[in-house]
Amino acid sequence: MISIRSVSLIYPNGVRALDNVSLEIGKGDFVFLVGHSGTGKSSLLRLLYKETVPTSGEITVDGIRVDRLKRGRIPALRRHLGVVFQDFKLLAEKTVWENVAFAMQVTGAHSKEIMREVPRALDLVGLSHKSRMFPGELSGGEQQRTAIARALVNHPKLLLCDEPTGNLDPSNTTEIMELLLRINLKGTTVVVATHNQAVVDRMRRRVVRLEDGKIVTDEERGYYYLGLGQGQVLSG
Amino acid sequence: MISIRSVSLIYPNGVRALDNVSLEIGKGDFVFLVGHSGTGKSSLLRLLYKETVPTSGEITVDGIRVDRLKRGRIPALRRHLGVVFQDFKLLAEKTVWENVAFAMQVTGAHSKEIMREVPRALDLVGLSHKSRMFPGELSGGEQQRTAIARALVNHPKLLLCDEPTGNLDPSNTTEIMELLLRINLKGTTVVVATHNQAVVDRMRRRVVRLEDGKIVTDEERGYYYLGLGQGQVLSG
Amino acid sequence: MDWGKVKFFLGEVLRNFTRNAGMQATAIGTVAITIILLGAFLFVRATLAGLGSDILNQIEISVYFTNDATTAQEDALRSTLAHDPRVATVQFVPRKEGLAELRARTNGVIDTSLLTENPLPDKMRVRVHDPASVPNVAAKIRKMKGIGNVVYPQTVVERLLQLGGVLRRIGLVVIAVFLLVAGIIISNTIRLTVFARRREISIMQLVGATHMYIRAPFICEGLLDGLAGSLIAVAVLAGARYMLWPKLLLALPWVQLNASVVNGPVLVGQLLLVGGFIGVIASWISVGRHLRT
Amino acid sequence: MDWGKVKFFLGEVLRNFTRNAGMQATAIGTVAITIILLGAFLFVRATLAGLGSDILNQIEISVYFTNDATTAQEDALRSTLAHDPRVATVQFVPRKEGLAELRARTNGVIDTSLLTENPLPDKMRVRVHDPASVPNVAAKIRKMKGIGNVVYPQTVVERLLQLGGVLRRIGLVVIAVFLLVAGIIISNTIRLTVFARRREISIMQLVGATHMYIRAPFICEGLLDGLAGSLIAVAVLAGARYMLWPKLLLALPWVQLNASVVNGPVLVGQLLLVGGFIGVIASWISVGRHLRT
Ligand SMILES: Nc1ncnc2c1ncn2[C@@H]1O[C@H](COP(=O)(O)OP(=O)(O)OP(=O)(O)O)[C@@H](O)[C@H]1O
Ligand SMILES: Nc1ncnc2c1ncn2[C@@H]1O[C@H](COP(=O)(O)OP(=O)(O)OP(=O)(O)O)[C@@H](O)[C@H]1O
Ligand SMILES: [Mg+2]
Ligand SMILES: [Mg+2]
Repeated sequence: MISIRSVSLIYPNGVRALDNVSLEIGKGDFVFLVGHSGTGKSSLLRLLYKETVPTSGEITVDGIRVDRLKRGRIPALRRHLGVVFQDFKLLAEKTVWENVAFAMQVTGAHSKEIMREVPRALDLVGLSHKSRMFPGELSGGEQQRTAIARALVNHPKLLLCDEPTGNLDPSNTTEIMELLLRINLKGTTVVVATHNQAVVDRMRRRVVRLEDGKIVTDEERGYYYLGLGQGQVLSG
Repeated sequence: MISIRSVSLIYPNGVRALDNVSLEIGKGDFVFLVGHSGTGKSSLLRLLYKETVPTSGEITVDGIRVDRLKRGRIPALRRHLGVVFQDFKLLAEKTVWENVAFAMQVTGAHSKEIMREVPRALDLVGLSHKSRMFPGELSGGEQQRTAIARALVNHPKLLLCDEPTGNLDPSNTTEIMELLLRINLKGTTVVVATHNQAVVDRMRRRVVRLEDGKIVTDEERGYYYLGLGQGQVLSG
Repeated sequence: MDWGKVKFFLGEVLRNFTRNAGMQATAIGTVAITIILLGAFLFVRATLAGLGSDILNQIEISVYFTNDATTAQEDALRSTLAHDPRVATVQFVPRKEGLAELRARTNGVIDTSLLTENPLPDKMRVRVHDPASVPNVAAKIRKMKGIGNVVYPQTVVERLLQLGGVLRRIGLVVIAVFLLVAGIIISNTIRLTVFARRREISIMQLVGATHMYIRAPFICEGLLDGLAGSLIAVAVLAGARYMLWPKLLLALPWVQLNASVVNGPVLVGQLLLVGGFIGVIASWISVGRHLRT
Repeated sequence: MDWGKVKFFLGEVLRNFTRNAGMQATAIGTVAITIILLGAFLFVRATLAGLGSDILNQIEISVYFTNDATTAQEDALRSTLAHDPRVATVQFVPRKEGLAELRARTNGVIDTSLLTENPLPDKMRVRVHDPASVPNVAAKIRKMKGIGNVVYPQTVVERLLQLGGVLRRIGLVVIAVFLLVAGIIISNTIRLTVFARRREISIMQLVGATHMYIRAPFICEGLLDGLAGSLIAVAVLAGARYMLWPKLLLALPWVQLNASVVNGPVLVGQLLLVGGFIGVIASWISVGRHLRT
């Protein structure tokens, strides 16, 4: 599904965010991306939907050479991905309902379909009762769940979640992670960049660990900390 | 330091965010505010620096009747508080350095003082090397730490932190919480709204629990979940 | 046809319009004011042009026959002029009347009782349709038989024609400048309204919206801004026209102000077109600016 | 004095200015264009006013003496007029010359050889300083002895005076409208630039900045926008003035265009003032709008 080959990314201001990163993620995988703050997790995700272009290296997503993709083809790529942005990126002038519906409208979906899918997605994240509110009228966690609903609504083949539970309480977090698991079981590839140790340690999935822009470990059933479950660190 | 008496808050759209809340926080206290997403934590904090006004009830902060405070006196109130906003609220057109310095400039601080304190605050959150960057060039966690530095730089008597570690990795989180503790030990009152179970459970401080806009418990040495340490919930 | 989509799109445009009411009002106000200026200028120009040609149309050629001119010669001139398409009117003034006229014109200063003989010849007054043809018509008359002197206010005609030409050229330049100015101001305004929403545009892109999809509502908005502004402008201009015109006629009763020189509906159409067109172009370009990611 | 603060403040203003370069350019461009319009209008108005008074100044009163007027009476008129402060020039035209003039004026149509006697009286040509005093001076002359007819182009004078009055009033109204228009357009533009940064303003407030503290840089920015726009406008106007003026003089050599009627430095000062003032006021008000939290 995703194939990243010796990708480096140097931002215009000279920061080397990614340094010769190579990574393969298969169809239907569920991958955690962990690492310190500012280590390049978001940058890596951004490359996949071409918000940024790599300084060097090759990126293939679902058979598409993203690094070479022409500008006119970018919308089509993005419509087949679901992205939960770290800063939500909700449209302030649209209601919750409209924000979620927007992701479907851009795909040219029929309005009947929209009327059916949007309430379903809002229901999944527990926001049906806030559908007519604007993002500015929501709590942090509600905004985050709106962003998650928007990423889900199109049933994307690939779901990229950047710190999707940073503003959610543990029970909400559990619900959302279970939701992601269910989606993953239906065949969607899921990549989650997260700092939530409890989530990573409980779920025991593939963990890709970044450090200073480099992938340092890639474990099949990993913990948040290298080889250690949560309890151990806490007691240490 | 803080005295909230039968405060209710109904937003213009009809949402009842707080329902007859009463709370006393003494000088030098360290208080966690916990509760589900959308339960009114941010709203409660917002009342303290008068971003919102209560529908009814009395609010006193440091001897000031905030609910009755005239508009012209609000800046003075806010300058004596440090606030870490849930959505950071950084000035996009100012660099990290300028964002932090701004909080001092508004107090009329002497430029020499600013030149001394800003680097110190940035150092405390580990961002000295990014001081010339703009918020848009920072990772989520770096933005959050900038917001924390800005809240700290004035040595406020009261520090309000709304989900200050949502975008930080566990080691960063630990550092920041230790920083808050140190500041608290110097006499600053600290109120932290958080979803981070690990932090709350490890620190064993006063925990005020909100549910549907009401305070349901207020424990002196509480856990994130009512009466339960983290391990117990995880195994349950 | 998915009517839901159409309904949604229109709803979208309307929502954007009302949710940014303050900004839209500012944009519409600016468009209105610019178009009012443009319209007022076009109107004044048309009126002045009408006034100028009125003055020029009053210019006449005085044809004096020689003292020995025959009636046949006079008739020949008359019929020639009658067949000349450039000529508007011809009036014969016998020498007797000519003297009376001269007397009246000099306000009785000339003491005609002192005259033993009438020093004036017969005369014909000729008016043409187009003042520019005065010199040619005069030259043609001069070549005929029995004609003594052919007189017209040569310098006046020349100067008025010259002035008219210069003013016409200046007028065209000013119109061009005005259109440009209106265009720049309106497009600047709409560009700023788009700029204020640059974040929204970039988010839409990240969600996978095509350039066209993002542009469409903005363009409709630009169109609405332009049309609404122009409509207000037209209303104000029409109001001013019907309020001020009678006052002007009263203040300057002797000026042949001719309101009909301005073709109302055409002008209204032009102004609406200018407003809407600039609105569309401006939002098209401004959105494009923020799409380059 | 904390020079660090001053340096910071100026740096702040400059940074805002350069970091929003595109937006500032748009604002400055709009201000410039508006001020160019305003300046061009003021200039044209001053020139036309000069032209109009030139035409009026050429109006003369023709004073015809009676045939039996004595030299003493003629001298009396001359000295009276010489002492009248309203009178500019006096020219005596003996009857003989008068006939030659008449002949010349009618282009030789009047056959003077047919005249046994000169039908014209002696005449005096009087010019006044202020065209408005023509009727009064004429009336005064009429009361003197030995005067036959006093003639001046009465309707022309009346009409020109009337027209001048109306145009002056229209001009004042148009200036007021223009100032208003310039003000609205400029302030709308600056309002939109502030609107685009409403989020910044609300954050500043939340950090504890006073209204004044938030306003100050915006106001300086408005001032800079206004002054920069006006400066560009002045440069363009000056360029146009020195490029187009000779062309106009060449195109209409007989028109007494008088460039000096426009006081350059004063106009420049006024335009700069208008631009800067509106910039300051506009940003003051617009920021205030977003401070109401
Ligand atoms: N737009 C940008 N321009 C310049 N530098 C950037 C930009 N975005 C990120 N960076 C820098 O690149 C590095 C990696 O950032 P990135 O956002 O990928 O980190 P991250 O792993 O997502 O961190 P976090 O967990 O805090 O979100 C950081 O040092 C950051 O300062
Ligand atoms: N500006 C607003 N206008 C209207 N309703 C609002 C506004 N802000 C918050 N609300 C509503 O008030 C309730 C409480 O919101 P608040 O932000 O206080 O929750 P919270 O406890 O901070 O949640 P979270 O943990 O998700 O940040 C929510 O239901 C929210 O939808
Ligand atoms: Mg990140
Ligand atoms: Mg909150």
